[in-house]
Amino acid sequence: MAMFDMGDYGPYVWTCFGLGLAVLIFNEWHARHRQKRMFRDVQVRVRAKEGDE
Amino acid sequence: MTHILKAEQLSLFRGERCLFDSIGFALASGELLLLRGPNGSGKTSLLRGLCGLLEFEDGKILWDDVDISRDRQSFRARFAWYGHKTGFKLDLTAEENLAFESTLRAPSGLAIRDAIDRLGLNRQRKLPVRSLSAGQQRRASLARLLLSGVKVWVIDEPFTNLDADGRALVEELVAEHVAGGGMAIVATHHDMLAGGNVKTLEIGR
Amino acid sequence: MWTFFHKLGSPPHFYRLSLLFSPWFAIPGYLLIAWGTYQGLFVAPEDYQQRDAFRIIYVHVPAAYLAQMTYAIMAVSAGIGLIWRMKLAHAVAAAAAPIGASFCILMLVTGSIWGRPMWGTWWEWGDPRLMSALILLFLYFGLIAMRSSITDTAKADKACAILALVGAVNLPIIRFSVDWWTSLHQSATIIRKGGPAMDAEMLWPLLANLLGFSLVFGAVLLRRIRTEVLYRERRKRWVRDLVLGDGAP
Amino acid sequence: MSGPALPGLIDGFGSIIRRDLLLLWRRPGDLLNPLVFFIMVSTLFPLAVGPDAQVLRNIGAGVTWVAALLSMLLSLNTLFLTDFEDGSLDQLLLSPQPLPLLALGKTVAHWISTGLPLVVVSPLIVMTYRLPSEVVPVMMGSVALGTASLSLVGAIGAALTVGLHRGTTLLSLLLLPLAMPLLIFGARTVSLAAGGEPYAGGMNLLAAYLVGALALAPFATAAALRISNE
Repeated sequence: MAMFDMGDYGPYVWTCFGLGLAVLIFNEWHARHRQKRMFRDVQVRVRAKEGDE
Repeated sequence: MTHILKAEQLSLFRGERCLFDSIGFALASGELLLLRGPNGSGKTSLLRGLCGLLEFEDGKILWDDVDISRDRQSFRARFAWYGHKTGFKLDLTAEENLAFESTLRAPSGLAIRDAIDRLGLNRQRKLPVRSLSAGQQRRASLARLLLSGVKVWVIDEPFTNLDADGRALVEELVAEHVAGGGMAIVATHHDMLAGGNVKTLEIGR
Repeated sequence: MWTFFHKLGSPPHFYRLSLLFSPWFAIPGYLLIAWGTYQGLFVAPEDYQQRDAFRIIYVHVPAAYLAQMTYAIMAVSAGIGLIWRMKLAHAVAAAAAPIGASFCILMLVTGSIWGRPMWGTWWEWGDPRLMSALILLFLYFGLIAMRSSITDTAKADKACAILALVGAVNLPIIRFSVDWWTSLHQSATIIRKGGPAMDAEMLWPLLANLLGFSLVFGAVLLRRIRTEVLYRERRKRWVRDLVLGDGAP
Repeated sequence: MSGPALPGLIDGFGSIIRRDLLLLWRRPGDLLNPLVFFIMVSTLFPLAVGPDAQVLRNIGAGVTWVAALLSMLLSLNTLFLTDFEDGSLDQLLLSPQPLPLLALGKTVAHWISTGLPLVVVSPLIVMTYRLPSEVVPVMMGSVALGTASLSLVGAIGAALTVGLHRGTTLLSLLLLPLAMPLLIFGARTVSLAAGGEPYAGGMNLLAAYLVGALALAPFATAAALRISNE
């Protein structure tokens, strides 16, 4: 338990690492999310253009 | 000496819309180019691009077969732009506005007074532009073309807000300029005849 | 060399290349972070001065490093985009800004959390690093706002490039001014954060996390660039083939 | 290829300053607004923090600079906007004159119309905030240097945001972080002088910033103008 308590610094340390993890996950997720959206977006556009011709 | 203005493969996109794609033309001294096309076909953008006010997505412009992107600065000196906006400060008189501009450009054209006389604005000369009618303001900004004495006039919809003899005046000025070995590129729905040597460019169909 | 860059500059080529390389950034990156974090949390001995609180640097320092690195990348690519009119460079700048902002926020928050036990306050106005980090974050916000307020991509690229360069010129001045400011009124005595004086068990995890974060950053950046390229090239044939073909992202 | 002979560069530079000042002369209201704003903001603070002389003495320098920064900021968004709207910006961009020089000209005019008045009234703060009267020259000098730099750097932001939707908010978002060094240098210099400490360092920093801004800002402004006027 002392390992997680870290001499009363535990809360600070663990929040920081938690936040670090959160930011990493968020970046990864957001990048993928935007990419998927954009891909579909462009797909729709291209299809629409093909429709014209 | 006669010059040649060439435009090749010009294309421009605005956001999603493709205004025009790979259009081109060649214009020699003493020729008038009429630019035609429905509203929103990018006439104004094309003209602004020719003056160097905006960049084309693609294509190039040649002056006597020299790519202008080599030396935009001195190329600008050959263009006079007459657009929807008068480009005048409303709180200054037409004379003051023109005097200011002639200090920026080489004053190789008419003298300010003569130009103003020519446009029949002698009486309004000392009035702030704000107090002129829309038509008079348009007329006044025509003087810019006369003052600049530059080779190429780029004119966007010159007839809006102009009465019959105002239009006649524009036609007359353009015709003179072209006859005097100048070039003019005019976007308009009306027909203009400048001594017969008129080219037409249709865009956006 | 130049031809290589030229080839890299061609969007379809870059797209294919980055698809190829992304995993080589992501996988080792995450592994390194996992190892470094474990070591940092449980193996590394506690600092004689800061006790266990020093372990925060294993998050804080990489974040700080990347927050500034990203701005540098952005400014350089903005310059390249302006001078050589290289579309891809603008795409890089556009892709980098949000990531940089995220790391800048992480750096600020972890920094202030670290400050709570060390200085007894969440926010020490006297600390020049916190201040210049805050201003850096403002610069990021400005860039993001600028881009989002211009609809035409080409125009937004050029405008943001100028802004990024102006910011890059100002950053050292800002840094200096803040230092000068704090040097004049007695700022809270700042306990040294790690540094080369650390012993090996402390240092290796830090280096691992630094490298790991950078690699992961690279992977995310590449993905975002691909997204930008896809949008910017949407009228081109290769994109058409890509999206109509099976090529899922 | 060489264009027709140009009028001297200085002519263009001088004439745009003359034009903008003439415009100002025609509608002097524009001259007053930033001034009044500056005075109002500086009266807000005593109301907010209370009339305690000691407190006022401490915040005087900061107040001056925050107020100056804000009033410069407010005046900046119109720097190129009117030219953009009436189309005279088109003519400026098309003139064969080097655009950075014209941009510099407009910036100088802007400083004369907004920065200079602030310099003139800044002693008011010294008096009303109970700062020692020896500070007056330092105050005026630092405000002069600082506002000049603000005009130069601000012109870049103004050029970037001209014609943009909700430009003013964006402008302040872009400029405030860039302006912080000036705020720090200026306020610190004044409060050092007020404390009877050596302040030359701050003055030199302000001067150095101004020199740098003079050398670089006009080019950035010119480039920004070409982009935003597309």
